[in-house]
Amino acid sequence: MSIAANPQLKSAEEVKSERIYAQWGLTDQEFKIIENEMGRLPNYTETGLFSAMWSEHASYKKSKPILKTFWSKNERVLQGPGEGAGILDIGDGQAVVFKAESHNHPSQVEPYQGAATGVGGILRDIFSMGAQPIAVLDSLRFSEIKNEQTKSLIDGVIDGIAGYGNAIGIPTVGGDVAFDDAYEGNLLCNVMSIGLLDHQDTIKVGQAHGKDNSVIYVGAKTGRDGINGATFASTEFSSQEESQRSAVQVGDPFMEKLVMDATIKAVREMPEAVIAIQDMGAAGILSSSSEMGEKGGSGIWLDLDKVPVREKGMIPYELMLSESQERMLLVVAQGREKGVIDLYRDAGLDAVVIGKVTDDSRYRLSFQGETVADLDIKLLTKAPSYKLPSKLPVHIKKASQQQYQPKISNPLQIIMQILSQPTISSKKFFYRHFDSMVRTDTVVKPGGDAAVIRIRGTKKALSLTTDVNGRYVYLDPYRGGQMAIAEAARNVVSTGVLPIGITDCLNFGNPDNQEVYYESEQSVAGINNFAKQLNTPVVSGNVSLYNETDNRAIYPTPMIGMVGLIRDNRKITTINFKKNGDLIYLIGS
Amino acid sequence: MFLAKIYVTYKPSILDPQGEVIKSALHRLDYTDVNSVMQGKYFEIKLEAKDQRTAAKEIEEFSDELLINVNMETFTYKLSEISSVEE
Amino acid sequence: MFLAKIYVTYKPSILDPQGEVIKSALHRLDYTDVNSVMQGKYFEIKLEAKDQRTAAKEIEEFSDELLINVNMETFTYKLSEISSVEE
Amino acid sequence: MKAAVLDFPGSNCDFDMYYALIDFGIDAKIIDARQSNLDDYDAIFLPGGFSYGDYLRAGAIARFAPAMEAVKKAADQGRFVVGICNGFQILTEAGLLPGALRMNAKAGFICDQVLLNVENDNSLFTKNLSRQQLLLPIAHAGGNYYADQETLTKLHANRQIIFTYQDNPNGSIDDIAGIISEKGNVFGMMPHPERAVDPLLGNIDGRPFFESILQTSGVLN
Ligand SMILES: Nc1ncnc2c1ncn2[C@@H]1O[C@H](COP(=O)(O)OP(=O)(O)O)[C@@H](O)[C@H]1O
Repeated sequence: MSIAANPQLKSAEEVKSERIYAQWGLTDQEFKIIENEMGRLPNYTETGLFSAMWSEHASYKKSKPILKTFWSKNERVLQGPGEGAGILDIGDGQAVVFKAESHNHPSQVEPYQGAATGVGGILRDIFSMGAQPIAVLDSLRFSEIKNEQTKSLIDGVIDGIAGYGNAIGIPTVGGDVAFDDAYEGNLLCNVMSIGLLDHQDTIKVGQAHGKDNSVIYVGAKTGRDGINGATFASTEFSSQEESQRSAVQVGDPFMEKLVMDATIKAVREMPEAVIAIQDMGAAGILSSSSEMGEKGGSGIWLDLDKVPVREKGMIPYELMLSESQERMLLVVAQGREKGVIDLYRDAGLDAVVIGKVTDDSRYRLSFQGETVADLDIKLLTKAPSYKLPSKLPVHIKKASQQQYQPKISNPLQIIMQILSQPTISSKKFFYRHFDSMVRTDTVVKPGGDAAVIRIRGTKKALSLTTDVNGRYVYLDPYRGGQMAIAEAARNVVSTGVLPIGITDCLNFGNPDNQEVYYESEQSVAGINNFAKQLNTPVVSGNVSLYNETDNRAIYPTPMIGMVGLIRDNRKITTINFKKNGDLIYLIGS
Repeated sequence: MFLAKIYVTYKPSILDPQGEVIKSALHRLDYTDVNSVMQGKYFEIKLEAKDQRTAAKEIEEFSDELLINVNMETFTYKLSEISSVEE
Repeated sequence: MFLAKIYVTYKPSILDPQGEVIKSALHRLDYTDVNSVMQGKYFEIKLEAKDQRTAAKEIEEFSDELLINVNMETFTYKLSEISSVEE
Repeated sequence: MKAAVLDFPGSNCDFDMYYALIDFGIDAKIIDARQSNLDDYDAIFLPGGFSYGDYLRAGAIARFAPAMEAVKKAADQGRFVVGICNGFQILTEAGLLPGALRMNAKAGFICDQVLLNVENDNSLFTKNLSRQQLLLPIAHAGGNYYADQETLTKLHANRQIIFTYQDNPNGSIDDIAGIISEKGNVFGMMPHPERAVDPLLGNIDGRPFFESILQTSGVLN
């Protein structure tokens, strides 16, 4: 085997002796595992591939032990965690597809584009399963609004979500937003999307099968944007470091609309030709191709000279790790390529065969006629996972020994103060920037407890909400987790709808901090406990760790996105009082 | 009174989706000689300042602070003194 | 190869809402010396043409046709020859 | 009545318009704007969305789509041409309606419902409206209508202004929300009547608009 030696790049020996791998986030121990398993030193490109695939963002190496505990099976579940998105059966051959994603760090650095590409990414997760996206929700956390800087962060994030969602024509129908100094320097931008599959038999999952089937690249050209985005998302923030800005990617909702419509059309018109689809998110071509290969029990060979590029002179490391937006990877049955390529070309999009599925479980890359990487695909995609130690946070221990009695002297004044809190007051100022009505299916618009979207052609409707109160979780992770589910369920039930499933975004600080790890473990246990009781399985989700600035963690914020189903849309209820003389009941304890 | 003409453009490696779409539109209109299109912003700003140096300093400051997005954009500018009547 | 720098602005009689918004933002940031802000568009377009005159003609044509809305905008431009390597 | 709903790359209210038309029993089809023959259609609808990403200016690139020649022909022949939101922007860019649409005076996209006054209830599009005001959804970032003084004088004199905003959301000159062409068969407005036809969605103020078109085209009578 010849691994091309690029004179500009460090040699394999230099990668090791100069600890280049450490700059990319791999530990000494991880590098040793790689070296041992491979039986040789990884070269520059290969080391780059490992650093991205073994980052927390791509591998969940530190959160996996926790994620495994999620309860995610019941009679409705067609697809649980592990794919682009989760899928639930909603009867009549239809299914609902949903998932949440975080784009916290990109949005902190570049609010507009960070939030916009967050929306773009979650939509790709949905339509890569073959589903038509029907709604977006967003869950946001900012510091208290004190200065122009916070205001411009908020404006940027809101405009970014609006700019992308409105243009692509998927309504942003709900979400939640709260303000607390715990999110100073580390805002949270979580987006959830919901899609509809009309025929369950056209579900596409990202599994590359069948020797010699083609790997096809579609969508925007690859540039140097967001190189190292995956490793970037997996490290803490320091307010000093300007260099982190290299991770900025620009979204192009126009391009994505073309990609979305063409992809859904391809799945509907050529279901046997399109074998698998995956969007290129973090670690772009690399993670999409290697994960598809590994999940399908196959190997992958890619010819990097075929990748459509926007910039000149990109090296394999850059081509593989680029996070240029609006790109997808398809596996297409051998002999059926032309039909699929023509369909994308007709929409004005690049569609190019860049490689093949193999049966040897290797992950191989060729560039300028030489093999530049040759790895065991399982080794590449299966980072070692860590069970980290945890310990009861000191602040909880202290709090449990204290008693706090609120002193209320002037209730009216206090009520007014509460109502004037940005976290409590109306969010119309934000959601009026979102097109919540496009597609003309929005029955209950933003401003209620949950949004309701009808399913055209049926009497069915879906209720959607996102919720969590980070302060509760901070004070009691287990009960805080339970309460996030309870709040989401109350919101769905308030629209007259039965909750059927959950997605989540687990936003926490640095997991190496034992107190933070405790918070993650306990809150997920609480979520799990309540999810089971409500029969709402957790079918998808996302983890965002290292939400810290200058060593201060955010409140543990496991955002819950909940979906409900109602069979008769005449029974949907809304929040407003209807007429004079109606009685008001208080229910619960 | 000073007049600043400020030109804002994307940094070279940043994707310019507008430029690409405008280029294709020009090609469809048979302007196939067009090789590349970059769209940026252009500002004309009039301001009072005690001298050219002060004006320049102020312009550089607020351009960085407000007019451009330092993550993705850069700017150049031209500054000239104008009589207040032109206003 | 030619490089055209094209500046598009609203006609003087037309209120530029974005300019006004930016002016107030600058005032809020304490740049109270700023008297007026006009926001326009800026294009850098590279094109092949057999000579400068042909390039100029083409630019004027497509600017009127596509780049500006003649109801409310005008443009000026600067044209220079560049070597193809700069591309 | 046969209606075409044009689908430009980036249009996103094409299906909404299609479903609304179907609901009124109109024989509607979504037609790719790269097609250049629309001779078969009595009415052509340009829907909302972000044609070509709204890059450069909303509607600026769409006006060169092949279908636009056919739209001009239809307009000349006196057939109905209706542009909603982005469709309105395209019609002004194409010169089929006077004036232009700028970015909203207060920057940003607005999605809301607004009250409109019916300024002319004798146009082809409002003849049978029997209402003085309508509550209709808006969803746009560039709905700030502009026309020079001369054009405005003409618009008023010819009664080409069909709808005005009661509480101007975007800075439009003279509160203009919707206008017709001099001949009266081309109509454009920023608000979305197609989003207000289904009782389940809580607003049916768009219905009289479609009913009026149907009646003037002679189908209901
Ligand atoms: N970021 C957002 N995006 C879209 N809609 C939002 C957002 N934040 C709040 N909303 C809307 O406002 C409603 C009330 O918001 P909030 O007061 O945060 O919710 P809750 O009543 O669940 O605490 C939400 O149900 C939603 O419809």
